[in-house]
Amino acid sequence: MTTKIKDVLYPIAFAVGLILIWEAVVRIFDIPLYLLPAPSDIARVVDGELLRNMGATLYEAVLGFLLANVLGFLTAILFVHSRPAEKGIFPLAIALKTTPVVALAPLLVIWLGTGYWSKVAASMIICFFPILVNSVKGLKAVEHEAWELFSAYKGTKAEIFWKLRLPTSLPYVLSALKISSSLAIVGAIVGEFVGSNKGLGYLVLLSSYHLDTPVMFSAIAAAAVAGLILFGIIASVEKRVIFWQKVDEV
Amino acid sequence: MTTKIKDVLYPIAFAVGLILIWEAVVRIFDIPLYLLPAPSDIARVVDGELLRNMGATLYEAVLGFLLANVLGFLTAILFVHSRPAEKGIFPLAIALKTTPVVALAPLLVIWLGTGYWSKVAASMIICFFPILVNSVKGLKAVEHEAWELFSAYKGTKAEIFWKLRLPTSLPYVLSALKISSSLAIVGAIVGEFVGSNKGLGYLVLLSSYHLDTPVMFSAIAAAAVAGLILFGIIASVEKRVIFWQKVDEV
Amino acid sequence: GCGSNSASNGTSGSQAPDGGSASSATAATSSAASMDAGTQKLKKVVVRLKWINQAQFAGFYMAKEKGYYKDAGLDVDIRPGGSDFPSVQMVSSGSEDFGVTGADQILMSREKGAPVVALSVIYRSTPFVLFTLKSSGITSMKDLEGQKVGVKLGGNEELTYRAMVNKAGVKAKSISEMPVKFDLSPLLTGQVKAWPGYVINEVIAAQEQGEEVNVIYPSDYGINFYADTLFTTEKMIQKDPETVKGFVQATMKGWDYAINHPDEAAQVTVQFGDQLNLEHETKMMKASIPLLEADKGPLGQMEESQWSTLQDSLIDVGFLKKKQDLASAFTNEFIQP
Amino acid sequence: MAAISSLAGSVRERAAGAAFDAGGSAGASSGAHLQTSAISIQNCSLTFGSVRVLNGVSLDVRSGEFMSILGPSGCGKSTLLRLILGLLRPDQGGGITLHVPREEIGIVFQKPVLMPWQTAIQNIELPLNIGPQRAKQSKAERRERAEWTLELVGLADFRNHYPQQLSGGMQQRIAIARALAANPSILLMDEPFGALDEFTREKLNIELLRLWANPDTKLNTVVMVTHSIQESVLMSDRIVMMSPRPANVSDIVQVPLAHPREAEMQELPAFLSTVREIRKQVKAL
Amino acid sequence: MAAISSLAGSVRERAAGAAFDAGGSAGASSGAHLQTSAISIQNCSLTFGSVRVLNGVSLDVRSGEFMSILGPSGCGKSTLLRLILGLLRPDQGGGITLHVPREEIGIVFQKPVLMPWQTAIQNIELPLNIGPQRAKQSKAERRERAEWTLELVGLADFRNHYPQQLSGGMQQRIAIARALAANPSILLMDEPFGALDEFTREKLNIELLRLWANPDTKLNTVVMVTHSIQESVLMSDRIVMMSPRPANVSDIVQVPLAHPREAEMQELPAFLSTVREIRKQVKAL
Ligand SMILES: Nc1ncnc2c1ncn2[C@@H]1O[C@H](COP(=O)(O)OP(=O)(O)OP(=O)(O)O)[C@@H](O)[C@H]1O
Ligand SMILES: Nc1ncnc2c1ncn2[C@@H]1O[C@H](COP(=O)(O)OP(=O)(O)OP(=O)(O)O)[C@@H](O)[C@H]1O
Ligand SMILES: Cc1ncc(C[n+]2csc(CCO)c2C)c(N)n1
Ligand SMILES: [Mg+2]
Ligand SMILES: [Mg+2]
Repeated sequence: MTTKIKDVLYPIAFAVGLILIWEAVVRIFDIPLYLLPAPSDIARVVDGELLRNMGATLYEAVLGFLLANVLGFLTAILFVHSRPAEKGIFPLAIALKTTPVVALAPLLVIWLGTGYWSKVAASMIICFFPILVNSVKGLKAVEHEAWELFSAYKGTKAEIFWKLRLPTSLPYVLSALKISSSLAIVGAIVGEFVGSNKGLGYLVLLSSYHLDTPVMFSAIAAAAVAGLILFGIIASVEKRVIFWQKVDEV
Repeated sequence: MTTKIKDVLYPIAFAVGLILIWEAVVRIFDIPLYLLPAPSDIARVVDGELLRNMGATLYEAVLGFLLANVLGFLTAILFVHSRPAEKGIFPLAIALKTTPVVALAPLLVIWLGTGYWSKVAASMIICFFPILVNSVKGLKAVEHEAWELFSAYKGTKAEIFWKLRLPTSLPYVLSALKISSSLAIVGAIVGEFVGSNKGLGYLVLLSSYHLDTPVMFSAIAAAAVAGLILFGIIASVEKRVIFWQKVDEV
Repeated sequence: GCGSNSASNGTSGSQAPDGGSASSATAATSSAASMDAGTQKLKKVVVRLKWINQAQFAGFYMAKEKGYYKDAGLDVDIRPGGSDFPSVQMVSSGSEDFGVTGADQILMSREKGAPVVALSVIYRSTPFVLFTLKSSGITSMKDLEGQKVGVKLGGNEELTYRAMVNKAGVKAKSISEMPVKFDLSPLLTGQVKAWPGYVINEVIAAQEQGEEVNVIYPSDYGINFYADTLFTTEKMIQKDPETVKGFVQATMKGWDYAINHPDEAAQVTVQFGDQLNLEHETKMMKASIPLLEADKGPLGQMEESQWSTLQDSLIDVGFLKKKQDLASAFTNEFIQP
Repeated sequence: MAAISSLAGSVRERAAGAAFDAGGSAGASSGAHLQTSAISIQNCSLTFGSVRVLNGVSLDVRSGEFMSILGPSGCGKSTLLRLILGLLRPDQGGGITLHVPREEIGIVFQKPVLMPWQTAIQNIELPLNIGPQRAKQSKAERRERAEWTLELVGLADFRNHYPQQLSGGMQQRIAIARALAANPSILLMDEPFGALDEFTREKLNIELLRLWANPDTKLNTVVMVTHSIQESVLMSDRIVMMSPRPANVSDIVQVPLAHPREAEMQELPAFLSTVREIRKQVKAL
Repeated sequence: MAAISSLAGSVRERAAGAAFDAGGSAGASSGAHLQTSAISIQNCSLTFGSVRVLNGVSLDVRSGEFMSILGPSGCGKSTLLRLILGLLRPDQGGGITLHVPREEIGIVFQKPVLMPWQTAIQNIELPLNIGPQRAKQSKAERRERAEWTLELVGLADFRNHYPQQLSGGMQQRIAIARALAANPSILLMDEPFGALDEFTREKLNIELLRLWANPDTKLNTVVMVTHSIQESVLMSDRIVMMSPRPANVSDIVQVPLAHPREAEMQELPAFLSTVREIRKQVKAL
């Protein structure tokens, strides 16, 4: 077997094995459906409804993700070019970072209502810090000698930004995007928990009220899949954009 | 002014400024308490009760954090020494990573009850992936030539592990610890949301039911402080442990 | 049943001295369990409430406080529930013994194969209402047409709301629904015009914020779904009917006491809960009394007709796929001494 | 504050053949030959924190000369070049005068410092595309110029390779090509050939000397830091020897070889005796 | 599969003074002098993916000799050392025979490869604390041995410094000390002196030769990769010249200088003519 084939076969074999064991355990011990559904029970409830809700969550998550990343990167640029801004705001940003969005979600609903925006905002808040922190790191990761090279040739601030800082920061930025791709989904779901009538978060809650554990599991699985989709997209973008670096697989 | 003093003064000045503006806005526009309490309203409700709840959350978070890190690091050691284990399980671990704990929390309560353990478990799950991913990266970050050196002198597997892999992985491990220090608090709070009668998550919910917004804000602030405390501890440990590296400030 | 009867007599008449009803009830239960109580250790049981600790569950606290549970040979651990808290799962999985939840949950759980049985109802007249700010001028379901209404999706609240809409014959499509949780501010800020909540809790909370409110009662539209029922599993009933009986009766005795001593009940409640406000709990306790309908026969007794109209509504809105056997979904047998 | 002034106008005259005047040793000739000076360093000291790296260095780089700087590792050679470029400022009392415009100075750092996201040719073009250089040439001209220097360092086949696809030596050659592309009149080089094997090194040594002698290029003055005594003797007119930290100019050795230099000159007695003399001095430090 | 066998027993006899027998050029002497061989490389090829790096290299390292390997950058010199150490395996058909136990071979890599979490002295002790070496000496003995080699490379004052507090040259000296600490009978070195300035380099060259000649140390045979022709002539008995990739031994040059070597020998006609001859050959490659 070549390594490539192994790379695909091993996880599939392992996943299939796990699922079979799960199915067997549920059947042999006759575990009630409402406690732990078998994989087959979960597969049975996957339908267009689930996909529609997944779509809604993805929409909110992607919107929050994009806004947070644009805003976070711009803030990072500000920080890198203004020492007082960085010194003054960055420590607060780190303090804010430790504030759980879950705790903020009810406030967001009060302020922004139960429409898309409260979920988008939850998603934004959760995605904002990774991109801010990594962008600042990345924009500062410029090799001292490279900076000297640009200075020696009298490159302008703008040239240093576009031709040096920006490309240097890309690996850091993309690593942040990979981190926050799954956080974006978490944010949207947290927002949905507080008040919504669609999305995977709503589905999880609803199915928990109705004791419909298979649907609940299918929604959780859909959340994982949504996260993987976003992650996969970013990872493939990363391969193209930072072609000059060997990229981590995680 | 020396840079050191500036480093402390800037964020304090900025924070004080923000708080004053907040206070002023709330008073001038006469914003109702239940929408946005003024900082003075929030300060007024800080009491022993808040600290007690913060203590409960910190306890759960620290326990989950410790367990997750021990477990995650051991798993990483397994992965690094067994290719099939790594190839088979790691991709699944990444898929699982995108599963939002918030969605799992109700299940945890069903399985583990409403005591400490469901919160500890939520905390564990959320902390597990950063440590796993970073430990695997770190244990593999061994320079090829260093490995060759050990091989040339016929170092045993155990020696390579203790004298080479382990120290090499430390910067990665500590960076994961810093990431998950605030995640641990999030996990505990998410667990508390589902069912508990103490902790900051409980306080946030309770105050939201009672429309006691100042208490809610005080609980959120306490969560941020709890996160900062954990983060600070890890950061100071980091400085000691990886003395040979200049450590990022974030 | 004499114990409960004497209690309800107490309430319906002028304020009887506490001693009378309470002591007679104590005598009744303790005689049933007297042989064990002294010699045997107390049996540990857990009851999972539907919501956080508050006067909504005053009867449980009083039963514990006054030693009724102990007299029944029980050491009861009263645990609060919460938002999205799956108390039915906790009880049906066997990790806890008793629970409080809506009657709708009982039927839905049974359909999903969780064999739970309702043992008694707490509020015979549902505390659930829709309410609006007085300034909105909305006083009936009809007025809601064209308005934005808060809806608590998924549970008892949604069901009751939909049944009210149907019964009132208003155009459901013209009402725009906004999913809400338990935070009242969307109503206070005018984001929604009507709010679903308990008359004993949210309505009072709104009033405490200085708002005057109009209340739209389900009963005005002929609807009364049991919102809080005490339940356990079929297995528990089979295995240990004595404990079930002892627990139900002690609880109802606790309620009886609370009805007669609302101020004391509120005080005890505050001890059980965290950061509770005595004034609010006293109001809640006093508002609870009429809903318990102590004058309508033994406290906690359920009526088949209520269950079957609930079942019809559940099927109507699609929460329930097929009819359940109501006879096994609830029983009044443990209320009788 | 230190004064850094720049006298405009590039000095084009070439001191053809080495000046064989003896006794060019020790001490600063600062300000003495202003008409033929390219760079004047006057009494420059530099302190990092509490570590004094340079200790009152005075040095005059003559226009048209090839000067090498030799000195023990860590003595401050790179620091001196940074001072000339204005990337560091001397401590109070020191001054640097450039007698050509600042943008006519090219630099090869000790490390290649290539942009990993740019191909070889793009890296070479970099200085042409930034700062004041940008406006001077059209896009096509800039590209052409870059192609020419790429060929000069013998890497035309690697035009579209990224730095990480090149060996250390190739990367350093790209860095040299980049410096030459900007058509400098003064070239500062910090151990540019350290990463190369002897043969490639010698080839590039000779190539650089040709370029320096070629009147078609603006290149006129070279200051090269090296740790090879052989190389310094083979290539330069004058060799500046620096003492260990805190560094100073301990001696300036005049190389008694004619131009143009050839690899074979390494067997001439004059070459060998100069190498021997310098080696003796190095040991004495 | 390639056969890698190890004939036990260390060979202690020293070929005192260089063997002046002429014509030791080109071609493999594999298996010919088995009794005096330290390492025999027989017909080793090595291919990375589709790139053939070594092309049927046969080479016999004689017990007691100092051998240098010269070759263009990227030709496979480091790869050859890795092959000897068993860190890489030759393609089918090739074989390597070690005539001393594997653990008596010391190695200095091209990079210092120090553990940043260990002090200078701890880094030097490292090979003594792992593998079969560990059991051989007591803790105190190991420490003593490390101290001795630390002094040998002139860094006793930096005993408790961490690698990142040392300059590149100092780091490389620690790496050399580490290799010597394990008391090897064969020492493989991959451009060990590349990062050093000429003076330090020469000092360490002579120090290494002393150590090699000193009968108190086990050190008997040295194989050194270098890119300095001068250094190779100054230090070694035989110089192996490798062709560009796919590499082969293109010539083996016998150095006509007596032992013990001195820095001053660099001016002897024999030295100069050997350097000249090698330089000519390098250019012809
Ligand atoms: N930014 C800095 N901060 C503090 N010390 C510095 C800094 N840059 C250089 N030094 C110190 O200044 C001294 C001179 O450094 P420099 O790089 O100029 O040496 P060099 O002569 O170029 O050495 P080499 O031959 O190894 O390149 C060194 O001891 C170094 O430790
Ligand atoms: N692991 C590897 N995978 C693929 N190619 C390799 C690998 N290691 C070395 N090479 C290639 O093998 C060739 C020889 O490398 P090696 O390091 O042995 O050269 P060298 O002679 O030591 O060069 P230098 O003098 O620059 O150190 C190089 O072209 C290199 O690109
Ligand atoms: C599982 C579950 N949790 C909470 C509620 C709602 N609820 C129960 S009691 C009460 C009054 C407190 O304000 C409210 C709002 C529910 N129906 N089901
Ligand atoms: Mg330098
Ligand atoms: Mg090499």
